[in-house]
Amino acid sequence: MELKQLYREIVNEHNLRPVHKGKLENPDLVMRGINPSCGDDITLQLKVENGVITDGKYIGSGCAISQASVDMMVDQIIGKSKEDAIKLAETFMGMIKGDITDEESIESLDEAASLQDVRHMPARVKCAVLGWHTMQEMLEHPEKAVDKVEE
Amino acid sequence: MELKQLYREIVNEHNLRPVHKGKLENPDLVMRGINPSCGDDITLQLKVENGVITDGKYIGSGCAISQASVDMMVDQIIGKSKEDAIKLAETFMGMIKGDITDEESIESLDEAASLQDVRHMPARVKCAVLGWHTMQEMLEHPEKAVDKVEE
Amino acid sequence: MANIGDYRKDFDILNSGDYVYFDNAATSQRPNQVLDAISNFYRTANANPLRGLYDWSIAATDMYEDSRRVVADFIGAATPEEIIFTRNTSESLNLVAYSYGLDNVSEGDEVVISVMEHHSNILPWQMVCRKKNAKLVYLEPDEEGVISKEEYESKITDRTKVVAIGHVSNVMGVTNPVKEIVAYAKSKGAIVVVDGAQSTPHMKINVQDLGADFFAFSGHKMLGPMGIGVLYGRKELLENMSPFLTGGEMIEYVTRTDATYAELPHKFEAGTVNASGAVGLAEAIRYLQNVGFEAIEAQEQKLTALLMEGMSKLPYIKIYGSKDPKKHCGIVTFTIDGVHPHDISSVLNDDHVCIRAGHHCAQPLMQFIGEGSTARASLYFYNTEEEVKIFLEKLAKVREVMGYGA
Amino acid sequence: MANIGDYRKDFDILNSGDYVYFDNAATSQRPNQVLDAISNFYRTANANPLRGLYDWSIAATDMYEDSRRVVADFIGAATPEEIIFTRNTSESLNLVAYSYGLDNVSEGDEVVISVMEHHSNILPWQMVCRKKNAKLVYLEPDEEGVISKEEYESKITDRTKVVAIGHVSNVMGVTNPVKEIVAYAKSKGAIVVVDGAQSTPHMKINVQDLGADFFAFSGHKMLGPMGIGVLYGRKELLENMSPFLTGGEMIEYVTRTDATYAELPHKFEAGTVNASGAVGLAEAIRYLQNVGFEAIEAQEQKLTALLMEGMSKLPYIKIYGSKDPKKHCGIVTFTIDGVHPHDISSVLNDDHVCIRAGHHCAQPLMQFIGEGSTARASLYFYNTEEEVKIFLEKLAKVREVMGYGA
Ligand SMILES: Cc1ncc(COP(=O)(O)O)c(C=O)c1O
Ligand SMILES: Cc1ncc(COP(=O)(O)O)c(C=O)c1O
Repeated sequence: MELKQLYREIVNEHNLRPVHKGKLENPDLVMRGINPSCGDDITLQLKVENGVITDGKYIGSGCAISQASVDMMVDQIIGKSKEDAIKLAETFMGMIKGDITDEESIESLDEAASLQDVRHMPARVKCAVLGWHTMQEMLEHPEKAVDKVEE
Repeated sequence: MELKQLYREIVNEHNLRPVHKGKLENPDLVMRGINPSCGDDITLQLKVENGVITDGKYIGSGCAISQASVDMMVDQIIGKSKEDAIKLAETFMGMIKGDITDEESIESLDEAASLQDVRHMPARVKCAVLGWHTMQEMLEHPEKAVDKVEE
Repeated sequence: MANIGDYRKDFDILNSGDYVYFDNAATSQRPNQVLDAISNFYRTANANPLRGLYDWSIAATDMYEDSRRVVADFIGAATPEEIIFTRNTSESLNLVAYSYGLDNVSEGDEVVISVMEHHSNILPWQMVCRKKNAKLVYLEPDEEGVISKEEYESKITDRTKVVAIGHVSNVMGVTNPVKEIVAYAKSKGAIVVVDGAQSTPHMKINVQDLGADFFAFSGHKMLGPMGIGVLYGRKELLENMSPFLTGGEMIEYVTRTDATYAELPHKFEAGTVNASGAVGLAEAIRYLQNVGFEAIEAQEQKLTALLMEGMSKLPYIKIYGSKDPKKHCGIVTFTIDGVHPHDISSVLNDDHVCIRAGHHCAQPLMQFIGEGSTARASLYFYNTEEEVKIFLEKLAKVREVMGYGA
Repeated sequence: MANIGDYRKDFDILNSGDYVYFDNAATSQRPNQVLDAISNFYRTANANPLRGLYDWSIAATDMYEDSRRVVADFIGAATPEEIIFTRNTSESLNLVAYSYGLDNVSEGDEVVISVMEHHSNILPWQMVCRKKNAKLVYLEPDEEGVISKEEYESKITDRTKVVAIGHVSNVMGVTNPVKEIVAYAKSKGAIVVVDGAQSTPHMKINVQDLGADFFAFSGHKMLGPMGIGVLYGRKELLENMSPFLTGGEMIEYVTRTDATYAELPHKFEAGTVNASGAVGLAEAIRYLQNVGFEAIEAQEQKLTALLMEGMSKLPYIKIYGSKDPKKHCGIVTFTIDGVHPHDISSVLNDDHVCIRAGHHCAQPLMQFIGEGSTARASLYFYNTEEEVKIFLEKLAKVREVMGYGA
């Protein structure tokens, strides 16, 4: 897909009218992720009950791809177990890096699969994976996360 | 002149059967000159009376061009005033560097004029001028010279 | 006199498709003459310079040292020995920081730089100040990017040992008053290091007229190859500095415990030199001299004026630096309301328009102007009015592509 | 399989006249493929790598990073991040001395090198030892140039922090027992830096098999362009080292007072990279791989045997190092009774035979063998039997030219 088309059909919607942007009341896990080279900066907040992600939101700023990607991600992991969410993150990052190409895996990403073509734009790969990487890090190493958003 | 011809016709004679090589009894001025890159190493010894160079010799080792050049030089400066010797050194170095090209000046160098073609061999320039440079330095800065050969 | 448009044919890459290359401040393109000079060196005279006693090595040495003379002339150095070949501006500035800075800056001293510096003229001085317990002082510009007289006269003091300043900012495009700063710094006993990476490609430089003690620039930003840069230093200073990189070619004697060093400029050029790079740079200089800096400036100013005029019609665009196109050195840095600079650049790339987006290796300046990132279009003399038109056309569509309606 | 002689047609300079080029240890010649790869980079993908979001910069980045992978594969590195592009071997070794040496060698420690080292592997360690009040210890070879087990086991001790050793001597041609030295040094807790400038062009290298902690080499000695070199370092070591040159490309965040650094390998590559140089080096590596090291070694050994056999018939010639031509890596260093090496080289040049004369940037070795200067003929796979014959013929006349009768 041409990049302009990707923006028009998918990215803009999430970037301009995000569903999960904002502050979460009493989050269990909070972690900030930054891309130094472009200044993308998100703070992901999750509620986790009995190993299941029950709610999630993010705040921050950055390019449309980073923002849209994290918005899609949150959409997708709410209701999933920690393990499934981590697996999705691995699939997503594998897809963007070009290591995972089988359709079935990619379809499991649902709407986020549309970011597949970012793999041809190495400089944007970091933008696309920022949210996913932060989520994985936070779930695998909860001890590195905090439990509220820094003011 | 082809280099091989220069060696055959002029340089070898001075290099293999030098006239002024050896130790001078009671020299007035002694100075060592070295070319780090090729290891040419000469020690020039002069006797100077009333501003006139009355005798000279050198010891040392190095390539044929350095040795022949200093041998010719000593030949030429014996009997000359310090000023004239310095002037010759300037002429010689000017010729080798290509700055002095007029025939009259070059002829004043007598046999040493034959080294003129060394100017096309930049790596050998230092060899050819070693003796001359040492002589000039010693006459212009007698305070830097010593009065006997180090053992 | 040749028409400025005639030079474009020498740049194969510019004629190979429909790309508009407006990232010249990052690196320029190279004309065939430069590429041919490099190949020609390898095909006819290739040997290790400086060491050999045979024809090829002598030829290689001559070509290398001739290149040094061409560079010396080009920037008005007093002698070729004041020209040291490095890899790029960054290495040149590191050399000064390590060899001059560490030996001449002491506890309590100050090093003055500006907030507009490229990281390559910041980090080496942070290192010096950290190691020496000295203070790093920042000059700040006004809105238009200008460092005022009051600003530098208040910050350069008797405690200042080094002033390190960019000649032209790679973000604002502004030319700093280097000559005046040098004069003032000298009166305070400080030496001045000028980062000429962005000025040298665009204007006639005379280091003696500027009064610079050190002047650094890169070949790749001025039609030369990658991998070759220059450090000019005043002979007297260079002579008293200890070497930086050590190894082959820069010595006189080496014993097991010690070494003495070769004369300038070799003292600062350790190991096998990049002779082909120097030869390519010299050819680039000849090319630029043939075009002529008057023609170069005229073309750049014309294009910049068109560019800024066109952009000023788009109300959601903000341009940084001076309002006067003549004061941009071909560099126009901007933002679009609501669109991240990386998205601008990506969208424009879809239309084959190449610009830069990001912090431009000048994060302290970004912090100062309060932007994490900006977009930058930068021109060179081989760019055309037609390209400016295409750029403006595509730029006007970016917000729409990003979902802001028509 | 191609005939080894077939490759010579790719080297324009070797076919351009009647010169016999036997100074390959100083720098090799480059095949057209390498020159074309460089031009091709500039003509199709030239942009500043690593920073751009547009096609050309992405292509330039890909070509640059692909080159890194080619190098990593070529020397058996575990990952491409372990490959740092530098200008040459000298810079690579300086990087290790400054960044690893200064931080890890302390007062009373020892650094062990050999008396056969090139100046580039001596001076940086003299600097470290001087600054740190450490002791520089020299390994000495026997007559044939061999460093014995007793020698290195007696000099590498618990006090040794760094062993820095040439893989192949550029004077003796001897291959040092690096793998054994590494194993012993490790048992004593020292790290080992290998100067591979003379080995990499001639034999298959596997840094992991050698066990080297650092391994340095130059592109220009192995068909690559000037201005590009490599430092391999074990990831774990590189990760813990502080940066050396600082500036653009090697940072993450920069504030007015501080900076954090980019990940490997960028942490050690400040400023605009020499992408064309890396691309040229990668092409050189592909060329060498295509020829194959078996064929390269076979040809070099055949020629060296012929050369040494011919020289041994001239009783006034002394050859240094091993009597076995196989142990010379194409390097034959010699002297002629009564003729200064510079005169040998100049006389041979009159016959268009190019060899080196001097101290070969190895003065401590010259002092050790008691010669101020020696002559050196050094071969590469593109040399021919015919050339060896011409060399021997001309060599046999040198003494006569120098006045020694027939
Ligand atoms: C053994 C050895 N080490 C180091 C070097 C230095 O290499 P470079 O001059 O490319 O830095 C050389 C070649 O000159 C060499 O032969
Ligand atoms: C003002 C300025 N200084 C320094 C540099 C660094 O130049 P290089 O990357 O060639 O070392 C640049 C370009 O990137 C620059 O624009």
